[in-house]
Amino acid sequence: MKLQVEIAGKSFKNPVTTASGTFGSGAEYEAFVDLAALGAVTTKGVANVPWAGNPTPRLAETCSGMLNAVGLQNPGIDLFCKRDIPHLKEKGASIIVNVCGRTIADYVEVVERLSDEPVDLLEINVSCPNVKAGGIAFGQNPDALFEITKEIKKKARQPVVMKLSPNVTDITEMARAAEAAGSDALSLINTITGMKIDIHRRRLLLANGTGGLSGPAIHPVAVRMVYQVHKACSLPIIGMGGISTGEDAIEMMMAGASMVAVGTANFHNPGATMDVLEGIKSYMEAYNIVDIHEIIGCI
Amino acid sequence: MKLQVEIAGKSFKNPVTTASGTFGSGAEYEAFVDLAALGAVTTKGVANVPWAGNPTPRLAETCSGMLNAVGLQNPGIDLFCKRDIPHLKEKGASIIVNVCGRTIADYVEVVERLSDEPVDLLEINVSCPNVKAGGIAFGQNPDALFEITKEIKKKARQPVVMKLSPNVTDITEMARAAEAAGSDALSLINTITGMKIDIHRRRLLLANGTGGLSGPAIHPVAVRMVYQVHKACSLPIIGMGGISTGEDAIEMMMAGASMVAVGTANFHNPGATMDVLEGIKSYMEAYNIVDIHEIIGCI
Amino acid sequence: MNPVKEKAVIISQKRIAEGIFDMSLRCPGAASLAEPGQFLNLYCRNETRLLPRPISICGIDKEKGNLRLVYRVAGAGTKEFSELKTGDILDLMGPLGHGFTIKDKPAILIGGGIGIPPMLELARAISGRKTCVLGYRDEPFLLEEFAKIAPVAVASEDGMTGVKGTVIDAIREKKVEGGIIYACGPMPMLKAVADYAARQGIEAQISLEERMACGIGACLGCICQTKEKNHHTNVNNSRVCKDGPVFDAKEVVFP
Amino acid sequence: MNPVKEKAVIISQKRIAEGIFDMSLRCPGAASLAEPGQFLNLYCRNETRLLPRPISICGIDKEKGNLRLVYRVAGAGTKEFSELKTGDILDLMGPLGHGFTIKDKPAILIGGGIGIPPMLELARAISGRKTCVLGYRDEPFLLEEFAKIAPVAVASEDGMTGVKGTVIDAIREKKVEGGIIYACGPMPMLKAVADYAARQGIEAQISLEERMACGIGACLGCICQTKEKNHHTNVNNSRVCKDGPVFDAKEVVFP
Ligand SMILES: Cc1cc2nc3c(=O)[nH]c(=O)nc-3n(C[C@H](O)[C@H](O)[C@H](O)COP(=O)(O)OP(=O)(O)OC[C@H]3O[C@@H](n4cnc5c(N)ncnc54)[C@H](O)[C@@H]3O)c2cc1C
Ligand SMILES: Cc1cc2nc3c(=O)[nH]c(=O)nc-3n(C[C@H](O)[C@H](O)[C@H](O)COP(=O)(O)OP(=O)(O)OC[C@H]3O[C@@H](n4cnc5c(N)ncnc54)[C@H](O)[C@@H]3O)c2cc1C
Ligand SMILES: Cc1cc2nc3c(=O)[nH]c(=O)nc-3n(C[C@H](O)[C@H](O)[C@H](O)COP(=O)(O)O)c2cc1C
Ligand SMILES: Cc1cc2nc3c(=O)[nH]c(=O)nc-3n(C[C@H](O)[C@H](O)[C@H](O)COP(=O)(O)O)c2cc1C
Ligand code: FES
Ligand code: FES
Repeated sequence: MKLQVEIAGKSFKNPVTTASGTFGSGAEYEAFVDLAALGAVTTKGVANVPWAGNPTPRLAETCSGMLNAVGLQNPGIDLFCKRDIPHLKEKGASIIVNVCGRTIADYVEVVERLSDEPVDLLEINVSCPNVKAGGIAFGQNPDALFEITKEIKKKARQPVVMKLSPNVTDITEMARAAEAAGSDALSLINTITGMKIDIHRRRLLLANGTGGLSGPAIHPVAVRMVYQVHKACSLPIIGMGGISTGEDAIEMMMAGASMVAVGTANFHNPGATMDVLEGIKSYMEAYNIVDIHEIIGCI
Repeated sequence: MKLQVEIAGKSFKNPVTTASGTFGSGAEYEAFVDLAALGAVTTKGVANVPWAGNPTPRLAETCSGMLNAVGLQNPGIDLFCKRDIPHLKEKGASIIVNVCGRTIADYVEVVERLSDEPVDLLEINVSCPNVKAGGIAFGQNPDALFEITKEIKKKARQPVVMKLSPNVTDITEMARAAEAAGSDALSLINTITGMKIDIHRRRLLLANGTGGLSGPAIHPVAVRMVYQVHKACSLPIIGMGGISTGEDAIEMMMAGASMVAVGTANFHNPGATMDVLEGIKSYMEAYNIVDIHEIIGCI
Repeated sequence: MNPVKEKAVIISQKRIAEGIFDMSLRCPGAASLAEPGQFLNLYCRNETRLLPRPISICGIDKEKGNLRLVYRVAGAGTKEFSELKTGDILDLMGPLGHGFTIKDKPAILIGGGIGIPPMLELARAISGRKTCVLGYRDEPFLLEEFAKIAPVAVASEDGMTGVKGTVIDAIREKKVEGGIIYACGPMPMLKAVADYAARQGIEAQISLEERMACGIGACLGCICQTKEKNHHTNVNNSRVCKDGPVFDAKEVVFP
Repeated sequence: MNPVKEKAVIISQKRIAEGIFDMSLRCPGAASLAEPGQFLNLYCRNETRLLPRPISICGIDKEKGNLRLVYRVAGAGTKEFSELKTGDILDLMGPLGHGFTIKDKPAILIGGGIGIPPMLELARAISGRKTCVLGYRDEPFLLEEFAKIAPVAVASEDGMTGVKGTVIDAIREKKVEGGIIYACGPMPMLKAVADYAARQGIEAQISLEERMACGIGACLGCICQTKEKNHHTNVNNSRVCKDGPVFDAKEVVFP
């Protein structure tokens, strides 16, 4: 059975990675998952300097979903390169680094800093809804997305994967802007902006007001967007949004994803990534599929 | 306990109505619900002429949600006026008529046809994602929304409630366009576009390809949009999206809705509207709230 | 008659073939109204599954207030039902839809696969001459019960039981005759039955299946196309849950 | 020590006060590693609820492989747990977090409301001189068990049990003395305890609460602000689930 997939010339032993921000830098999950058995570990968004993120409460539960407003807390690129990359390499993991920033210069700085690091892909988070300045605008405006993609591409030594926000009228317009600017692949979807109110205390539950909705609740929206983007442009796709079983992953791959990321499911089941991988294998066995490429975008 | 609310000068005995398309024209639910006990019955979208809608399958289940692609099948305004309005009136129900169309002229025709009918509000569905021609464009483009709202307002004898689509980058832009064009109230949210793939048959599950996601899964998105719209403009709001308990309704009203609509929940529980109403009352009792207005937009 | 929403008590449940379960429920409200060809909406306990599952009524015992369902585990919802034990509670709504209309003519009852169960109660209800034609993919079920009520012709895809082939093959081979057909089964079978009945010039009442949400005619999710305009919908679509699930085969436009 | 994911068996469960439940679990893996002040993540059966519920360990029996939890029904998840019966299975992960660090000094153990349970196992684990100060809103629970282990001072908001007022009122009125404070309870209480300890010039270890997702330090959902930069996060935030839940009160910036 061939599980190996390629994204922008980089090859991964299987199509299962982690959704940025839900898996730390991998170390936290080592008690449950052999990091080397994953297609790749996608790390929490990292900026040029440390960010403290939003005040708490940062989390809320919703029906078959959750809201987060972590606000991209991160230790900054220096500590990340010194501590997290070597650790992941030591464990034998392939690495996708998720990059965040407030300005184009911030992003470019991080990307340049990663030039000589053993990183497979750069996933650029222009879509986090929890950052008030910068961030969100890039992901919701095709011109801004084009601009930032172009600047990042000028400096990036590794392939660039622009991560798209679902909070747009037309996701294909965004995908085409990223493609036109030279993005090597796309990753989608980030969280959908939501809100929860504590009706007993009569106040917004999250300190940030709004948060990003993730989990099985958003899976049908993610599948739709991956499908639309796959039809609208020719870049490879890392698909995510509510994947918690092998079947969810197969669905996402049929819609057009070459690789899938498991996010919120890790919180419910720390071994979710491995369960998804096993589920993909079972499906392939049941249907006599010898190469995972037979199902990618097969619809 | 005062449950009575007003929308655009029309008064309703309580804030609970039905979400268009989930409750037929009311008659189907009479075994379970006294229609006169509802704030109002909102009827299935009706066009100037009968529509056959989409092929089947039209429905799919998702995690805490469902997709529908009914495609606005409806018997046309003539039969609707002859049969459904008199029946609802006989049962003592207040009536909100949901109007759909392919062109502005279609909508205006329906609205004119309703001029002398005993209808409380006209809810204009410019947001159904299942109609390929016309419909969707109005709901995703502020200029088109302004235009259609203005034309409808010219002819409408009853207050006009524009129903907004959540499939937009900025819901407040849409709300302001509708307000500027003279809409008397707003209703939100319609369904979020989603997709499901039958991985065993390797095909899109819905005949239409995409469908509209509704149910508890989308509640946090609906609350967020109602909150944003409530802050961004001064029109009264009918809030909907995943409401299945009194607490969900209270949350929506705190976010800014003057009235709430129960949709998908009716399928799981045909008495859902009454359960929501009872839940609202229990909450008010528990917190000694004498007038429902104390909680509308209280956040 | 208005359907009722009821908390049914599981009286018994057993597996009668690979993946096929036979469940009896105490639900006096629904049972008192039930007729052959109608169905129930069963609600899942798992709250991530919002939509009720429509299952045809396979047996009616009005005196005891019991209904019997025979169903195949097709996905997560039916899997959940199959794990219920005697004494467990199952929320349901029913009876729903418009069942078979029994006519005073020699009857051919045709059931295919999981469309076989509803024919059992119908067979009991028809007092006149009748022959049952049952088509299985492989392992047969309910066969003995049918055999007690009426002559039975059997077809199976694998040829292990009865005629190898379809129910139409069995009708031909066994020279089954009658003045009316009642049928339930997969769409291709129903289409073949409709064609057969048309050629024979006899009436066929067929029971259709479609994905449903409300089950009571409100959501318009479950339509089938019809040759004539439906008086309620005012278009050439009928609601399987309300106008059906049983239709005159001549009315239906097959997809 | 790595936490384990385990299917625990409910050994017993009883209601010990209005809305407060006392549950014993067989979970040898987690029990063998558990220390006072650590917590477990309990998973809900209802699949609409994705996030695990963090509950502090109230009792540890390493020999039997049992853990004891005492919790308040606060919402749908804890309600679900309260309905579990002996023999039922509960998925959990643990032990999680960094518990209390027992120092060889006369101890004051302070518990407020549903922060009281974790102090019980700590009281057992401290062999030296100790006094417990327990603050209730109204109905007391676990009081007798504490009384068997150490002298207890009680405060209650309604004044029905012990001193009317807060745990600080009880400490003052009962002249409780010690060289270190261990505390768990609501934020305002912990803030008062921190201030009290600072004024007394003694160490206070306080156990914090925050909404959690992963429970193992990965998601950064559950932070508290700290005066110093945390070595892991590289900002002035520590993770309550991993760096805590027990912190030196001097480190914490109260919101
Ligand atoms: C009028 C009617 C009578 C039926 N009678 C029987 C019966 O007596 N015995 C029996 O075994 N089956 C019967 N079915 C089919 C049965 O409803 C489905 O097998 C069942 O709903 C599958 O649910 P699931 O959760 O196991 O599968 P899933 O595939 O997980 O279900 C997902 C969704 O799709 C719907 N769905 C899936 N398959 C079907 C289907 N074939 N028809 C309608 N909806 C479907 C489900 O209701 C649910 O909403 C009947 C269907 C209809 C419409
Ligand atoms: C480290 C730690 C130890 C705890 N120990 C105990 C204990 O021993 N006994 C006890 O009764 N309670 C304890 N709590 C609080 C307990 O976790 C919550 O009461 C519980 O999660 C509520 O879940 P629910 O589904 O009943 O409520 P809901 O309000 O329906 O929960 C919704 C979501 O909010 C979270 N949440 C709600 N309240 C809290 C809270 N106070 N703290 C953290 N998350 C919350 C839930 O985990 C869930 O994700 C502890 C909390 C933490 C962080
Ligand atoms: C707690 C949390 C933190 C996240 N942090 C990031 C982040 O740093 N960068 C990013 O691009 N996406 C982030 N995301 C979004 C996820 O990577 C993913 O796109 C989204 O959650 C949808 O996948 P899921 O439904 O499987 O969780 C975060 C999501 C969660 C739940
Ligand atoms: C089966 C179905 C049919 C619908 N038909 C219409 C319609 O005709 N017109 C309309 O404006 N909205 C229609 N909607 C959208 C609902 O009115 C509502 O906006 C949406 O479902 C969100 O609410 P809910 O989550 O409570 O269902 C339909 C929804 C469903 C599920
Ligand atoms: S299921 Fe709603 S109309 Fe048939
Ligand atoms: S709960 Fe995830 S870091 Fe603490």
